[in-house]
Amino acid sequence: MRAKRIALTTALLGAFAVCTLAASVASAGVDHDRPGSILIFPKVVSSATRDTTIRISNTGNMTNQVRCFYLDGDTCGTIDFDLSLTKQQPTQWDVSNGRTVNLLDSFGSSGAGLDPGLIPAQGDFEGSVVCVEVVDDVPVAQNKLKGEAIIRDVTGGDDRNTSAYNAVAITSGTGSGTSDNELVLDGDEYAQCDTVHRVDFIPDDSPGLDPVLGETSSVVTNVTVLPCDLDFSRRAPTSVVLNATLWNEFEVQTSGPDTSFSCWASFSIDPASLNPATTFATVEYSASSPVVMVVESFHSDTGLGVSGSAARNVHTGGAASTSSITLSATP
Amino acid sequence: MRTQILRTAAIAGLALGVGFATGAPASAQSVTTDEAAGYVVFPRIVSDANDIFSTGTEIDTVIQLTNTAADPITVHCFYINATGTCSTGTNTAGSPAAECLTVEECVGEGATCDPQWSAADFTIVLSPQQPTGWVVDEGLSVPAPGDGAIPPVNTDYFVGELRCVQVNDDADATPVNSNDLQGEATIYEVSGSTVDVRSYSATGVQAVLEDGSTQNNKVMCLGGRDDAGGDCVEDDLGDGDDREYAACPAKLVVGHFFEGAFVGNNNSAATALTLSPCTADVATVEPTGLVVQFLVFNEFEQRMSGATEIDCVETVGLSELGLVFSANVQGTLAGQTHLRPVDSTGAGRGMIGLVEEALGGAGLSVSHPNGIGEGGVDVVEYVFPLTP
Amino acid sequence: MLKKARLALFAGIVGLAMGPASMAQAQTSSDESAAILVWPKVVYDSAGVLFGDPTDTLINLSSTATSSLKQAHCFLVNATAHCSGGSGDGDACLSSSSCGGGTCVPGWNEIDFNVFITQEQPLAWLASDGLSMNDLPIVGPGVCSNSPRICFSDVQCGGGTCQIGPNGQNNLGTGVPPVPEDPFIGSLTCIQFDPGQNPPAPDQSATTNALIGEATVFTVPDPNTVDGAKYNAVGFKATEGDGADTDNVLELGTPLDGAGAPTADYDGCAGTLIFNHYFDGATDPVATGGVSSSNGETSTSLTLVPCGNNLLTQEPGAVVAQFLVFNEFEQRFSASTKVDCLFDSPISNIDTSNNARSIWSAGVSGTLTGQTRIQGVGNAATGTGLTGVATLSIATATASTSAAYSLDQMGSVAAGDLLTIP
Amino acid sequence: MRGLKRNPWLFGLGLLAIPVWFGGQAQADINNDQAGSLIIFPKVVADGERDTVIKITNKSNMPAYAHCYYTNALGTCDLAGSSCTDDNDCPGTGDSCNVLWQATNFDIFLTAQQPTFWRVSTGRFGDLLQPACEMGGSCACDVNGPSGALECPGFDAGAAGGINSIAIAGTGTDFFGELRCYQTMADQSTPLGQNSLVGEAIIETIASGQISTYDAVHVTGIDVGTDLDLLLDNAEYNACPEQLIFASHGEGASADIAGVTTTFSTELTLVPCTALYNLAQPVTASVNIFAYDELELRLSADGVPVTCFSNNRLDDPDYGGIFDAALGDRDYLKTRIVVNSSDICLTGDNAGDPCDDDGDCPNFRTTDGGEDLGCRPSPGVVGVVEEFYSTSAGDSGHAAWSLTQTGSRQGSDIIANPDLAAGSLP
Repeated sequence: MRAKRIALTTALLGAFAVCTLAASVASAGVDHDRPGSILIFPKVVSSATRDTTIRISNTGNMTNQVRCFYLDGDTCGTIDFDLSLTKQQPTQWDVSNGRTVNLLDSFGSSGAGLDPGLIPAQGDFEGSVVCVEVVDDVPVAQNKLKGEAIIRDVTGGDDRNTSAYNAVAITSGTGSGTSDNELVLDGDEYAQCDTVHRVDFIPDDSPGLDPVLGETSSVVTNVTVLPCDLDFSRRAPTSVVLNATLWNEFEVQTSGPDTSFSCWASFSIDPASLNPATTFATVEYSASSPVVMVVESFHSDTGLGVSGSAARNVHTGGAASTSSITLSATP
Repeated sequence: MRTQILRTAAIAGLALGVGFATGAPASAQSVTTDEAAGYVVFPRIVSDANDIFSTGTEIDTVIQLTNTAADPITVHCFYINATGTCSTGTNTAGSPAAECLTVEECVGEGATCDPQWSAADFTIVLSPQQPTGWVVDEGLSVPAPGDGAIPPVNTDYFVGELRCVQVNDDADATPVNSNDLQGEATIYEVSGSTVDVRSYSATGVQAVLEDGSTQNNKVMCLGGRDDAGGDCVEDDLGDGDDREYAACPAKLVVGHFFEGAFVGNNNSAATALTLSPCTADVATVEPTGLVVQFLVFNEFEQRMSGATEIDCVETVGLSELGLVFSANVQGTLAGQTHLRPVDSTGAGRGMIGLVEEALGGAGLSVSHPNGIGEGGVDVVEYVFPLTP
Repeated sequence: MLKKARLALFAGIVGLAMGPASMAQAQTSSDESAAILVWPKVVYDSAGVLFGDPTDTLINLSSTATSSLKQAHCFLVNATAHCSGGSGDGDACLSSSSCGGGTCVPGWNEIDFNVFITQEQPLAWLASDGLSMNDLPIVGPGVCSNSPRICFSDVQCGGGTCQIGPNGQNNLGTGVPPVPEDPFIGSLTCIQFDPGQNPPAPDQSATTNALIGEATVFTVPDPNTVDGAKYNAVGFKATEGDGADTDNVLELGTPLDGAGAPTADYDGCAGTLIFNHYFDGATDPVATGGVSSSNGETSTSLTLVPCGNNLLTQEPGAVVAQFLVFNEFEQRFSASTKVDCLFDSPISNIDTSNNARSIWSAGVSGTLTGQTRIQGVGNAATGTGLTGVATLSIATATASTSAAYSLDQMGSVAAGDLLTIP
Repeated sequence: MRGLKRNPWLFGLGLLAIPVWFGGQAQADINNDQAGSLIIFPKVVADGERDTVIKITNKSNMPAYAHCYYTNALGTCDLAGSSCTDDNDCPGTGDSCNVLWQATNFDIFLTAQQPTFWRVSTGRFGDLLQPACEMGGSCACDVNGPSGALECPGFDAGAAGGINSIAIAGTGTDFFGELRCYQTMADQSTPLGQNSLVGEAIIETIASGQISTYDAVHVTGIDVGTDLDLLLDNAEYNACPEQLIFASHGEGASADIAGVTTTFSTELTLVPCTALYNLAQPVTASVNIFAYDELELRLSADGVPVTCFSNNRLDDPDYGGIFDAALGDRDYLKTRIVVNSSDICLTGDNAGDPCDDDGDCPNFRTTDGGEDLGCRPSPGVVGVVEEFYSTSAGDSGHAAWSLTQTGSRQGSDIIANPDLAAGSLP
């Protein structure tokens, strides 16, 4: 009756003994350069033209159980799934396909290797992924997670809109970590996020503006922002206001339009207030509450009608502040 | 000294270069790609604006450098040129500097492609909050109220790095204890039909003190402090903060696809690793040699290892480091590699780097490795003004 | 005339207000996890020989345990009757009328099997297929606990253990046979066992009452139409903490303690079953007025099984079911019939083989809907408790559509029931 | 004859008998298969394509009065104009579903042991002279010309008592929502814990005649007060469950049923236990939904809102694809619906927001019975599941069944009724 289904389990979800978890001493931080206990991929896209491959590695020598959340930028709804990474195990999945659990995936295929867990597919998606180290659904910080997101161009044409960025890694704070579903990012339980971010960019309105592509070109710099105050248990979107202060190469300071959003936002930098616009400029966003950001610039040759993209992490301005991430309860 | 410039499909870059002052109690200062710093390194600068070897692709790099302080700052920078040159003085392009990627670009019997390591420095002034930027092939005259001139890279085909230090003034150029620099690099590869772009944040090495005071010499101790003789020695961060800069990490961890893995819609993966020793003796223009051990883990959590040697900043394709990086050997798409310098010739052992990934048909991207642990003491020494 | 009838009826009923039936809420339930599950109606008829259209039943069994492997020890009761003598000798039958002169003799035999179900796991199988080794979801290979080596057993792990299943639990040991006949009608009873005991015994631990079940009876009148009638299995909760019931006699509801709670192994069977229904032959109200459909007459079939059984001596429970039927004029009729192992019949054939003259016929009761209360009586050692399920069908232009629903339950059988297992 | 109800003698008798009745009620959880003083029909459809027949029986030997509320959750898409119950039902992006959440209420009266039924779209006409069916003839309702209500043999359940009048009004053919009835005293308003109502619903697809039946959710009265607030807190009435569980096919799974390839799709209907009829204001509950497959692997959707009435197929965007059968060949799933129990403001300016105390809920309302509707545990939910089968020729049969319940929320769900006498009905 049932299609023969060799759905073989990965026993790894508990295969290697989970040793006692001594949170290794690591300096507290929210950045892109160190393994952490919370990984945030602010910009995750799955559409007709682009897909995202998420790569997570356990840099520790103990099994690391992880609870991951897809946060939909439109509805602010979240779904979550569980991963179990053995020591030093890297894993990856395409957001559009998710990943199943089948030990007999063929050698070299996208499912080859110890499947970390069942990962749902997200066909038409724009939002973030947040992953938290846990033990049996209880947050316990090992600070061993590292991640990258590769947003791939899937058109197969001449566009090269492929970019990569490092996941924001939040380490445990100076305290003893948490044991409930409310992760307080106050420097004690977990490191604090920042409210000030600076982005160097090429403004999108002076003629012939891409310094390499010349006359027939345009550059659009897209900023993706996710508040560090997240409540997955109630779909309660956090409202944030971003004040923008811009400087052009002549050091002329202007104030850009405020950007207010709730839950998640992805917008292009508005250079209109630059006076005048110069080839290079910088913008400082001051947020009403702590956020994490990633930037992706799209460089187009309007003559050829093709574009290329490049993403990178955003500099923080040293104004850390407290926020909290509330996970949904489990049965 | 082996300078490897990948000619294969352009490589998307993953910045490799972040080490951290960890292990010690929470150190406010670190080697970071997302905070302002007093010393920034752009480990991967590539320029071939005129496609001198007729590959069909023009390559260029745009540097952005911004003063995040409310006061003007003076910045002293060094281009370090690691481009290979033909021993016979002649290359297939006939370019004056006879640049080469491999011996194939050299003309003449017995020719060899010898890596070089030379520095060219310049000093600029950035006004408060002033952003600036330039195409490395063209250089720039910093617009008022900033000041200073940035020369173009000194060879038609250029591979190397850029290091910039916040200094006291443009006459003396001694490092100061401040962290106000923020930088990004964007590498363009433009062919007849495609525009491919990848960008990374410069790696900042933060000064421990932030009082703006001028340091006592041009010997920058990363993870250490000056001794009486002006050399760098070990320093325990907790004892009075006389350590000058954060230490480079003890090892780097890179996430990557294995070579030839088919990702997404059959995009074949190829990854290039750029490693730049933290230690740099620009005074004597002596390259820093490091032996680097790598441990490679696949998704079956099987482990393989190997080692390589780098002489100064070097970009190497994972496929050139051995079959351990081949998807046909490892059998899975994703891999994790730990890189640890195991041998040093007396110099420090920290590294800064970049990971560039090419997905055939999809494009290029760059991201950072993570740094783990705290390395030893690294030294960056330069002389200014250069005695003619 | 009507006025007097209603007054009398009303006055008469008041007298009943003080009736004996204990108003305690029934303890069996069809919407809570339990330790014993009963699926009263399991049918399979590939060619529609017995039930008119090709029929099959999908059985769902799920665990609500959050941390441990559970075992369900199940008994599939085959109650298919066969013709004795006559031209249809040996054929399956529902009534003697189809035996060509022979008589339709009820049958009763049972097959038992084990299902090992892991924590939170949903399992399902079609009665016609059962569950073979190839259908089991968690049977390996696993991975050695001490190295990333794929394995089927500990031997291959050199000292480590071969971990099959995400939490080290797997379905090995499970085997569900297909139903033994085509056509087939019967019932299924599963009892939660504790696999940790040696030998496994009925589970009275703190994590008992971890099974839930449903069944969907599919009828396929033509290749383009699949009709389903789904109902929840009836559950008997184990009274936790009473220690493992190592003897093979499972007490359902006897005796009761002072507060009316059973001190026996399991909650009691319902004292009274109540079900709302259309009287047979009533015209579907959705075929009348408003936006109407072309469908026509309704018919309801009732399936009853005794709560108690002696599976050791292969003696089925035998209960006399007494029915009180009320129509919408509050007029009351009554009837009774014998439930021997399994009773399945259109309600208008409970009291007669002539549907039109049955008290469950709309023409006799006078209204479209009614209420039937069922109580078991008798002196069988296995007890007088009954449980069951009702199935409504509506004749449409092309075929008939069906839907199943649970019987409402009230009170519990004072004397309790006994389920004896091998 | 219907005047009988107003006869003081009988009225008095009715009251006399009631107090004797309710001692010694053993407490049972909220359930689907035992009688209750409050019955909830979570899914009632009368939208022109499907219709519903409600069957209620008074299982006691005493008459039973009840007050009922239809809540219509069928709205229209602002841009597309089509019918919807939430935004995801509206085609295209940026469209939203405009729902009025209209609650219409009516009374029913059942004599001892009386079963009754009515068809939701047409309602039922009260005519005691409607002849009983005869043996050999058909037994069907007639259509009352002017009103379109069905005239059927037997005492109707209308409380109006008039002959030749609408006993139970029809909703017409654009209704999709829920029905709730609570037992009352003869005044048809004061709550009464008689625990004698048993209900079932039959949902029928008009064109094909396919039917689904499910048992109503029965809430047992324990110690029912006389104020108009029904507290489902295991003291006055049984509390709603902490978790609801159901097993289903993976959404879009298919199997060979008696030789026919059948594809399965499941529709989940949830309604909050709390209802504020005195304020005509929708209440939002929040649930976390966990889907386990045969490999025990778990995917979950967090904080899914249930505003007044939620009716979605399992491939609805709100569930984020966690039920998708194609992901890893998931034929069978078991789903836990866990009620989010943190405190929220039930009414006031911050309705729906988390809170610590009433101070966080400015301008919260209070019921006529004096119950504060400020910072309270998030409402519980009850519901029903319906499964749809399709073959290569298109949609075919369907079947509904009750959700399994575990745990009992000590949370204080409340059904706040308006004071009918004070005419404060919205």
